[in-house]
Formats: sequence, structure tokens, C-alpha cells
Amino acid sequence: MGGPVARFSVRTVPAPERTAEPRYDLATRLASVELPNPVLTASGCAAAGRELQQFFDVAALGAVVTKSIMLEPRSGRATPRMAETPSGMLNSIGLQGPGIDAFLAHDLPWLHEHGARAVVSIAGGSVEEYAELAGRLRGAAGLAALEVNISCPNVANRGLVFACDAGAAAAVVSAVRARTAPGVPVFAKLSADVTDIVAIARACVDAGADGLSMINTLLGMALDLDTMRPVLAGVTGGLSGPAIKPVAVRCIWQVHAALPDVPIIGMGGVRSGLDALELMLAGACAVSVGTAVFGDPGAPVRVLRELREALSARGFGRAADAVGYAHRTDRTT
Amino acid sequence: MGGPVARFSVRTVPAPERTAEPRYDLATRLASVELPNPVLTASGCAAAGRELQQFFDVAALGAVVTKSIMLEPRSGRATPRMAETPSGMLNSIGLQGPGIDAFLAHDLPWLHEHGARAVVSIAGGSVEEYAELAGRLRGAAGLAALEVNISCPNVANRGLVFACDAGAAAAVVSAVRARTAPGVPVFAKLSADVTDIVAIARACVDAGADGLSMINTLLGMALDLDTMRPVLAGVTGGLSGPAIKPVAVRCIWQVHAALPDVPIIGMGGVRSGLDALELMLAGACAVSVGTAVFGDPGAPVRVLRELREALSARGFGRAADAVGYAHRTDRTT
Amino acid sequence: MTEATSRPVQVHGEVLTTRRVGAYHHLSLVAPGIAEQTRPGQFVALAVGGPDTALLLRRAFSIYRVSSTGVYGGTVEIVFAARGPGTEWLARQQPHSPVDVVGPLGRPFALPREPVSATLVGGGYGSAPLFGLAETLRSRGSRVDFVLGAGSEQRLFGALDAKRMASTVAITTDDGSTGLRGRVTDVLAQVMERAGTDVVYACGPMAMLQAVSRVCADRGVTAQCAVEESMACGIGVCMTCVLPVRDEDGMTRMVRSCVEGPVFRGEAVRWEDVGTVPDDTYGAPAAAH
Amino acid sequence: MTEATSRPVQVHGEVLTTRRVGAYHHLSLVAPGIAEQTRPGQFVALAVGGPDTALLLRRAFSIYRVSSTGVYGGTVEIVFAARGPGTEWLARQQPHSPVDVVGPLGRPFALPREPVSATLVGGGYGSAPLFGLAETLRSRGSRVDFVLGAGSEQRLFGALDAKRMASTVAITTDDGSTGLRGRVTDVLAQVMERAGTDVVYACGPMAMLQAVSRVCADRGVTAQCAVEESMACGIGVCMTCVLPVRDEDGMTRMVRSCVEGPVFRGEAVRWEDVGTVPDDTYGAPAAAH
Ligand SMILES: Cc1cc2nc3c(=O)[nH]c(=O)nc-3n(C[C@H](O)[C@H](O)[C@H](O)COP(=O)(O)OP(=O)(O)OC[C@H]3O[C@@H](n4cnc5c(N)ncnc54)[C@H](O)[C@@H]3O)c2cc1C
Ligand SMILES: Cc1cc2nc3c(=O)[nH]c(=O)nc-3n(C[C@H](O)[C@H](O)[C@H](O)COP(=O)(O)OP(=O)(O)OC[C@H]3O[C@@H](n4cnc5c(N)ncnc54)[C@H](O)[C@@H]3O)c2cc1C
Ligand SMILES: Cc1cc2nc3c(=O)[nH]c(=O)nc-3n(C[C@H](O)[C@H](O)[C@H](O)COP(=O)(O)O)c2cc1C
Ligand SMILES: Cc1cc2nc3c(=O)[nH]c(=O)nc-3n(C[C@H](O)[C@H](O)[C@H](O)COP(=O)(O)O)c2cc1C
Ligand code: FES
Ligand code: FES
Repeated sequence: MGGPVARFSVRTVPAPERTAEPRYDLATRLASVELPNPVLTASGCAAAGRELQQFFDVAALGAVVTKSIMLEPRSGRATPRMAETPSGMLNSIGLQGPGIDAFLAHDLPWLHEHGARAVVSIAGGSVEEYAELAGRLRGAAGLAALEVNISCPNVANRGLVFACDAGAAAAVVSAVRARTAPGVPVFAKLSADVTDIVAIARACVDAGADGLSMINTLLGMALDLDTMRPVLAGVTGGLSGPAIKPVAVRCIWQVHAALPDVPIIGMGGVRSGLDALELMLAGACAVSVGTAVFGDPGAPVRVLRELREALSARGFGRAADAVGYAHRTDRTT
Repeated sequence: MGGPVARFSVRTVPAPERTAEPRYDLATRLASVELPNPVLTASGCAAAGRELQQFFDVAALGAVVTKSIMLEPRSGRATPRMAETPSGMLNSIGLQGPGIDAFLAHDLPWLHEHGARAVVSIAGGSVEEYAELAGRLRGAAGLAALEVNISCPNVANRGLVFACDAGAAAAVVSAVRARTAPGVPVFAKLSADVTDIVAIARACVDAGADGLSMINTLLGMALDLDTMRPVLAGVTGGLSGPAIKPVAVRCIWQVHAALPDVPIIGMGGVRSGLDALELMLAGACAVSVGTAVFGDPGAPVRVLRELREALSARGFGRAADAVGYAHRTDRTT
Repeated sequence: MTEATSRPVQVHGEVLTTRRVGAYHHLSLVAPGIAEQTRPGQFVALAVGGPDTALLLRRAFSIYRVSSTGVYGGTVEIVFAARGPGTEWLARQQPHSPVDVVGPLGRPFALPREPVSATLVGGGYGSAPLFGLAETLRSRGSRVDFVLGAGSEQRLFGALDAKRMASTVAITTDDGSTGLRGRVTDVLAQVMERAGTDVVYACGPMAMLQAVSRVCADRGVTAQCAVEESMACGIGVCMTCVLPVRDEDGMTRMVRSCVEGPVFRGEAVRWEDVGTVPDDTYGAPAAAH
Repeated sequence: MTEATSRPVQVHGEVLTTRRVGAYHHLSLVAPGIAEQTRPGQFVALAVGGPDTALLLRRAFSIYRVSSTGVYGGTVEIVFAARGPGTEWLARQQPHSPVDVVGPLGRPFALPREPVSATLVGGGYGSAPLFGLAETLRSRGSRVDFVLGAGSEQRLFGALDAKRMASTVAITTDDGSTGLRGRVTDVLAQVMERAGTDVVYACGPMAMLQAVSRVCADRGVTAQCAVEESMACGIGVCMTCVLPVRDEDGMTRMVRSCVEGPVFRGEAVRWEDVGTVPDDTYGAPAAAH
């Protein structure tokens, strides 16, 4: 009912490639790597997969994106490390983790043994550190792709976050690309906290990124109204969850419009199969489920199931056909 | 109870200036102008006050911030112009309005006659247009302050938004400041969609801004999963509501930390008196209520009442004492 | 024709009764201060989702019926389709559930000064505001005929009410499950002919209103159409609910349907241009060049 | 001491009964598959707010009691204080309300292999997980003594249960409204003396756990403390719930209280440093220099 006439006519457009008996070809490509389906975990929201295995088989996902790993073991920040916000949350974990040695000894092999594809997220404080991490990961069994978390402070440049500076972002990406096996795609993970995300995206691709992940958390903050001080020990934190989905859709849309051939892993507020579909229609060829896992440990497999239904209800025979579909102007709308 | 011990000890700190019989001095200053209280409407969320007068006396607010006015009448964008999102909404109104002539003939006089203080928001496509608007407003009765909405595309620079470029923002501010009566403060309204909001803030202040308003909506987008096209006719839109409050708090915090003497009108997701208090503790000396009005037409006066209670419960004799209080390190915490 | 003015209020309402009616939900709400002022064609805006909800905006519903007496004080009734999170929440509410109500909102149907022959056209739940209107018209000596249409019998609302009130009732459904298979406009001209219609009142989907307006224009009969545009505020402050409407002087403006509507004269609305800003609109970008 | 392992499940639970107990709410939930596996000290994480809620994260609650038989299948009981939007939502739920439950989570209290003398210390609703523990200990031949403390009588939970189960029960309140005016640690040493305590089990505010741990350390008695840290996920994937804990080799690590706790040996937790990352922590920034 209601709404302008234009919306009516659009709604009646037959969906593409509707076939009598829909096949569900969910496969998607992250550059050179094919995944069985487009639903992944988000870095930092699934540890290294082991805990989620209690709730579902992580090998059923397109891939597990692991918590960003650094060279050395990291204690992370002081607590409190999180604050719930309307339809979102803030976190300031500070990349607590065991360091690359323990990761290579325990976490990656576990994923490999369990048949899961691992997208390994790496983080560092300098270009060299990123390069070193890439080198250490070279040849590791089970490694499907690298995701380079460039939302880290650049120690050499007054702590300015790599992802906020095209030059710094490009330097990290090209160093990582150079040290990574050719068959392993390198995805640069972008921040939306920039004036021009397309410019950063372009710099990363020009520097050799095979694909882009977006978006990381937005920089946010909450005050405790009892103590009248910041809730988070780290003062500011990263905002995630459904609250930021509109920003994620916008970033993916803009970057896909500018760089239509670059594969994008989309993330930001995905809680349902319809959310995943929305990011895909905007241009993502795979979708990570992050914060939603905290509220629903089974979220990734549920999202996958719902996405399959949503795709088939719209007559998409192949998940790949939905990627960027909202940009298409060759439709009879 | 729980939480780390640190939190406990902080909670027991006596609030400042607790007096036996609390006075409620709610007055606040926007630079040279004193307002009876710190609760305002947000531009574009209260038209020019008339419609809200049906629900409460707009003169009871600190001020009414009017919808951004342009030189000429504007039809705005095509519909759909809005989409609801988790704890937020997107809008793409396109600054529909009657133009400055009709505004000066009908709207501003109405506010003045009803005893309301008007903060007039102006918008333009060029530095000249802003300057011209400021000139036309010079000497207008009822004008308490100007809010310069610089989140507009700069026609002369490929539509780049003024607020995203320190130079363009400064040019607008200094032109407006030059044409505005000395007793009327000029507030520049900042966008959070920038890499470094402090840099833009500084540029505006250096250019003569008496204060800053923040934050405008975040650039976002939603897709319609039936039509598989953008929901908004304008494709992208501005994200507002509680979803963005953590970003607003962060921006106000950062700018107040860098420029502690510059008055800030805070906005972004304020729905309750506690939200208003949060923005004040972060550094805002006044708070605008925007999207909340759509869900609750009486929101501004309710927020004012709740803010008064929240301030007094924390022993703040004067609203002004709460401004930036969360930054204070001279407390026994 | 005359127009009533009212002043909307915001009240803490309470669900009195809930009932399924075919594909729809019928809700009566205790909402004192609203019923007393309501004129047919006005609407209420309800807060949905409860405390801690992620749904920020009110939902608009035509007022189906009001009663300003009785032990509960004023009650307001609405009829709605559960089609998204807000209406689904509303459908889950039980008697005594609190519901925040703002109303009455918008301009009502303009009423004739003299007794006339009025034909009332409703599509789906769009018929809801027409029954109060029919009562008012009849109490003022007007003749009332109904044309009701819907996708199917389940989606037809108020056929019995209509039969009780009207001289004649014509029914159409898309699937022919009741009445004639077809659209309201397939029978409208004929009904108007027979009834000697002076004015048409219509409420339903935009496409229906457009078609009804065309039939009326062809016959030189006034159409009063209640539109349904996406609304963020419902009270005139946000400018989301606009559509292109010609004013007396023939100038097109983007007009707020929540306060200058939802009822418009059919010939004033540029139906074919809804969802666009026509180039000749007051203040349109094209006009600026 | 032995430890049980369990595998958490996510179930669509349903509220069976609700009850006020002093300042608290008692809720029993049908949650099949959880009760059967639960060991004392474990917790459940409940989704709150209903559909369309703005509250994304689960809320953690100690399991007060379980029953794995009966017509409803397994039930889980919790006791909670309504103190924020999530717990207030939970307090509004009625019998038959659906509640999504994940559990059992976390490591339970370590149980002695032999009969011992155990003293159970609870602060406020923190006593909830101790009653199931008391039953288990007693069924294995251990002596149980209780020390319960709270702000006031209204906030004291389970005194009658305790009296039924324990050899002795000591009670303290901050305001003296029942029992001794003071804190649990004002009487703990004396109780331990009298009971010949071999192990202390404690649950309550961090400050209490710290004080209890100190009393135990002074006397060379093991303390098993169930902590309550702010948790985003409850299942070990997010790293929000950490606190500094010394491992066997004396190395301090930031340890997840949801999976490596919530029960820790009192002497292992660096209570005075909770809310910080001590410089000598494994991977601490300071240590890097
Ligand atoms: C003046 C007026 C009278 C109406 N009368 C009735 C009525 O009597 N019975 C009835 O069933 N419905 C009526 N509607 C439509 C009703 O408001 C929508 O069905 C409802 O808002 C959908 O909310 P949702 O959360 O279920 O769906 P969603 O689609 O999830 O809603 C998302 C957002 O879009 C807005 N929206 C979506 N659809 C519409 C629509 N058709 N019109 C306006 N806003 C929309 C909602 O308000 C909300 O902000 C009326 C609308 C208007 C403007
Ligand atoms: C292992 C464990 C067992 C618990 N057992 C009980 C119990 O038996 N009875 C009881 O009343 N409470 C218990 N709590 C505390 C309970 O989880 C919080 O009271 C509750 O989460 C508050 O939610 P809220 O929305 O009402 O408050 P808010 O303060 O608005 O919550 C906001 C956010 O902070 C988190 N949070 C706030 N306070 C706490 C806290 N004290 N501990 C952990 N997270 C917190 C919430 O989970 C939520 O994400 C337990 C907590 C943990 C970690
Ligand atoms: C607790 C938490 C920890 C995170 N840690 C990382 C991280 O280590 N590396 C990274 O690239 N992103 C990290 N993120 C960001 C997520 O991967 C994701 O980009 C972001 O949360 C948006 O998605 P969501 O809304 O689905 O959570 C983290 C997010 C959260 C909530
Ligand atoms: C419908 C709508 C229209 C708006 N129009 C304007 C405007 O004309 N000028 C302006 O400076 N800001 C405008 N804003 C932004 C608000 O003033 C405010 O900065 C923003 O919405 C954040 O506050 P909120 O979350 O309380 O709404 C508009 C916001 C909305 C939702
Ligand atoms: S809905 Fe806001 S102006 Fe009409
Ligand atoms: S709460 Fe997420 S790791 Fe413990």
C-alpha cells in the first residue's frame, strides 16, 4: 500500500534469472580464492573459531576471519572494555592476543584440522611489523586469505591510524602483498572514519590489495553517568552493531561504484540474512557477522540459512549475481 | 554489583558543590548570548517552532534552532525521503524551505512574538550565498545566534561538502562572521564524516566562529530489499538518532579537549535528560534535541525536565558546572 | 465545504480490545482528549516497540471510529495490516498494554454544507476512515454509496458496516473471491451515474487514488482523497511526507501530507509525479536554472 | 578437586514462574538441555528486550537452582536485581514469555574429592549459586557453613535455605536491619575457626571477594571465588571480561572470566589490580619496553 507510485512499479519488476527449480549456488570468490558461501565471521568477534564450534560447525561458513594477530603477545587494554549503546556497542579490547607464534602453533592448525578456511587478520604498529607477520604466515596450511587490519596507530607517525592516511595505508598493503604467496589474496580493512573512503580504497588497491574489507568500527565514546567519567578504560572505543549498518552500506556502495571489479568483504551490523543481502546488493561479495555473535552465538549459520532463503525468494540462482545488484541500471525499473 | 574495584571507588566520589538546598541555575552561555537553559531544538527537526507550539511552549526552551534556510525557496528532493534504521533514521530532505524572504517575513517574527529565542541555521552552495544570508539576517528581531550549516555541497568545488574541507569551512565562517552583528554569535555546525574533526573545528574557530555545533548526521544509506534499489530517492542520506550518540560524544569530547574555551552546542541521539547530560559532561554547553521529536513531540521539554533532575541529583548547582566535567582530572577519583 | 480545526494532543493510551478482522487487526484504544476532537479522515500516530526499542518513529493509522463517552472516556479505533516490525508489535499488544498516542492529526475530509450525494471509495484497510464519514454525511442528510475494493475477500474491510449505512454498496476484488473481479474504478463510473454523485471520498493505495481522481475529473466531480505517504514525524516538522500538489494559482509545491493532508482534492495532486519533484515545482532545482 | 566440563547450548526457553524475593526477582525458566549439564557456579546468558530491541547483548546470571525432571523438562532458576534496561525487561516478563537462553557457561566451583568443611560466603544476590553447591557438598559428606551479607535485609538472599542446609549461618548487613551490622569479613575468620574450614566458596561484589580472599590467604585456606565482570559475549570470543590472574608459574595474564572463570582461586586473582593491566602482565605494553 501507499508510498509513491514509483515504488509500486519497481516492486513488480521480475527478479533476475528466476528458474522453475532454483539452484542455490552460494559460492563466492575472494579474488583468487573460491569460498563455498559468502558468510564469514568478523575479526575479533569469533576469536579463532574454537569457542563457536560448540554451537555450530565453523567449517560450514565461507571462512573464519580470525581476531587480528600481532607479532608479540598482547595483554590488551584495561577494563572496562565495553559499553552497550543503542543498537550497538563500544569496545576497546586493545588487540589482546597470543602473538603470531602461538597463533601458528595452535590456532591456525586447529582451524585447518576442522576443515575451516581461515582468513587471517593481521595488525601492527609499523609497516615492518605487518610485513614480518605476512612473512611468518607465508605457506601456512589452512590460510585462505589475509585481512590487513590497518585501523591501528602508526607508531612512527604520532599514532595516526594507518587507515586514515592513504600513503600509510598503501605502504602497509604493498609490504604485505610483497611478502605474501601469490595465491593468497590480501584484503585491506578500511575505516569509515575518513573524509573520503574511496580515496583510501583506491590507494590500497593501487598498492596491490586484491580486495577490501569494510567497515571497521566507528570511533565512539560513552560516559558513565554515575562516575561522570568515560565508561571505557581506553576512553574512546569502536562502535559496532546494527547502529552502524547504514554507514557500512554507504561505504560499500561508494567503493563498489568507484571500483566495481574489486571484491569487497562487507561488515557492519549484520544480524540477519536480509542484512547480509543488503550488503551484497550494495557491492559486497562476502559478508562478515560480528557483534551479532555476542547476542546470538549461532548467528553466522542462521544468517547463512536466511541469506540462502532471501536469495532464492528473489530468484537469484547464484549468490554472485546479487553482488552489486542495487547499482544496476539495466533493469526495467 | 561487580565490576572492577576501580569503578566502585569512583562511584563514591562526592559530587561537586552539593548544597543543602540545591538551586537550579540552568542558564548557559552561547558565547556572548545567555540562554535561560541549555535545551534547544535541532535544525531541521522542529521546522520554525510553530508546529511544536501545539505540544508545548517553545519559549520554555533555551532556544529554537530553525531548519536551515537558503536564499531562494527550495523544493527539496524527491520522495522517499526517509528510512528507519536500527535506533536511527536516514533522511534526505534536500533542505526544502521557503527561502530567506519568507522566513524573515513569517517565521522569525512568529518566534519573536512568542517569546522564543531563535538560533537561525543558514545553508548555501557558495561562500557568497552564506554571506548574503548573514547580511539579510543582520538586525533581525529575535535572532539570538547563527548556526552555519556547512554540511552542504560546495557548488564551486565539485560538490565537495564545505564541512569536509578546513579551507572551505573557514571561508564560509569568516564571510558569515564579517556580515553578522558583533553581538550575535556565529556557530559553525560540523560533520563527523571527516578524518580529523579537531582540525576542522580549529579552522572554523580561527576563522572567527564563536562556537561550534556538532554533530550533523552521518552519511549513510539503506537498500529496499523488495525493489533491491536504494530506499531514498536521493540514494544516500543523513543518519541521526540514538544510533549515532557514541559518535557525537566522541566528537564533542575531542573538540572540547582541544579547544576547551569554545562553546559547543551538542547534538546527536539525545532522547532523555541523561543523554543531554552525557553530551554536556563531554563538553557541550547546550544540547539540541533532533530526531527524538519525531517519536515524541514533547521531547524537548521532557529532556529539559529530566536534565534538571539529573543535574540536581548529581549536586550540580549550575548547569554550567557540568560542561566538560568528565574531562576534569582534579577530582578525587 | 467547511473544515474543522483541531489541536493534537499526546496521551498515554491503553489498549481496550483487540480483534482479528480478515487479514487485519482491529484495535480500540483508550485515548482521552483525542476522540472528542476527531473528524473523519484524521489519523493518529502511535509509538511502537515498547521501552528499549530500536524503532524510533511513530506509525500512522487512520482513525476508524471514535467514541467520546463510556466508562473509559474517549476511545479511538484503528484497523491495520501487520506488515513490518511496528505493526507486528502492535498486533502483539493485549488489552491493558500501554500505547502512546498522538492525535488527531491532519486535515479531515471536507464536508459539504448542503445535503449531497456522496460516493465513498475504499481500498483495503483504506476504507477504515470512511465509515465515520458516512455517518456524519448521513446525519446531515446526504446520500451515501460505497465502493469497496481489495486484493481478496480477506483484505476487504467493512462490507457489512457499509451495507448498513449506504444506499448501495459495490464490491470488487482482484481475485474475484467476493464481489466483482476487478478494481474499484471498473464500477465507479456506473455507481456515480446511478447515484448522481456530487462528491467522491476516497482512501486507499496511491494507484487507486490516482485512478479514482481521473474518473472524477472526467466527470467534473470533486474527489477528496486521503493519501498515505511515509511519515517520520506526522506533525509537520520533518518534511519527509511531501508530494507535488497544485495550489489555487496552479503552482506546484511539495506539500506535507501530514499537516496539509492527508486529505487532498484529487485534481490538486499530481499523481503521475508522486515520487519526483516536477521541474516546474516551486523551488525545484530545474526552475533555478 | 575435580572439574566438570559441559557444552553450552542455545535454547528457546520460556518463563515458568516469576516471584519477588525481597529486593530481587526470582525467575524459573524452562530451558531443556541446560539443567542436565549444570554444575554449581555456572551461569546462563539471556537475550533481553524482545524483538526490535535496541539491547544487543545478553545478560549473565548465576544459576540458582536447576531441576532436570518434571513435566516441563529441565528448568533453570535465577535471582536478579532489576537495575538497568535489561534486568528491568526481564522483571516485566510473565509466565509463558519466551526467553532465549545460552548455558551452562563458565567453569563451575571446583569440588573437593574428599569430604571437607566448606564455608560458603555470599554477598547480596551473589549467594544464589551457593545453594546448589551446598547440596552437592552435603551429599558428598562435607560440612557446610554459610556466611551471608547484604546492604540490608531486603537484599539478603536465601537465609532460610541456608539455615535448612548448613551447620551454621552467620548473617551481616551494612545497616544492621538483620543479623550483625557489618560485613561478611567481620565474622568470616571466626566462622572458619569454629567450623575448621578447609575451603571457602564465595560469590558477591568484587570488593567482598577481595576481602574474603585476603582472610583465606592469611589462614592458608583455599578460596573459590565467582567473579562478575562486564561481559559482551559470555562464550569466550570477545575478550571484554578479562581480569589479571596469576597462573601456576606466577605469570600474570589477562584472563577471560566467562570461560576461564567465573570461578577463580582467590589467591590467583590480583584483586587490587582489577581494572588495570599490571606492568608485569604477559604482553603488557610496559613489559614490551
Ligand atoms: C496517514 C496515514 C494513515 C494510515 N492508515 C493506516 C491504516 O489505517 N491501517 C494500516 O494498516 N496502515 C495505515 N497506514 C500505514 C502504516 O502507517 C504503515 O503500515 C506502518 O507505518 C508500517 O510500519 P511497520 O513498522 O509495520 O513497517 P515498516 O515498513 O518496517 O516501517 C518502516 C518505516 O516506514 C514507514 N512506513 C512504512 N510503510 C508506510 C506506509 N505505507 N505509510 C506510511 N509510512 C510507512 C513507517 O512509519 C516506518 O517509519 C497509514 C499511513 C499513513 C501515513
Ligand atoms: C557471571 C555473572 C553472573 C551474574 N549473576 C547475576 C545474578 O545472579 N543476579 C543478578 O542480579 N545479576 C547477576 N549478574 C549481573 C548481571 O549480568 C547484570 O546486572 C546485568 O547484566 C545488568 O543488565 P542491565 O541491562 O539491567 O543493566 P545495564 O547496566 O544497563 O547493562 C549494560 C551492559 O553492561 C553489562 N553489565 C552491567 N552490569 C554488569 C554486571 N554487574 N556484570 C556483568 N555485566 C554487566 C550488561 O550485560 C550490559 O551489556 C551476573 C553477571 C555475571 C557476569
Ligand atoms: C569486540 C570486538 C573486537 C573487534 N576486534 C577486531 C579486530 O581485532 N580486528 C579487526 O579488524 N576488527 C575488529 N573488530 C571489528 C569487527 O571485525 C567489525 O569490523 C565491526 O565490528 C563491524 O561489524 P559488526 O557490526 O558486525 O560487529 C572488532 C569488533 C568488536 C565488536
Ligand atoms: C529530518 C532531518 C532534517 C534535518 N535537517 C537539518 C538542517 O536543515 N540543517 C542542519 O544543520 N541539520 C539538519 N539535520 C541534522 C540535525 O540537526 C542533527 O544535527 C542530527 O539529526 C543529529 O541529531 P539527532 O540525532 O538528535 O537528530 C536534520 C536531521 C533530520 C533527522
Ligand atoms: S511527517 Fe514530518 S512533516 Fe509530515
Ligand atoms: S564475555 Fe566475551 S570473552 Fe568473556
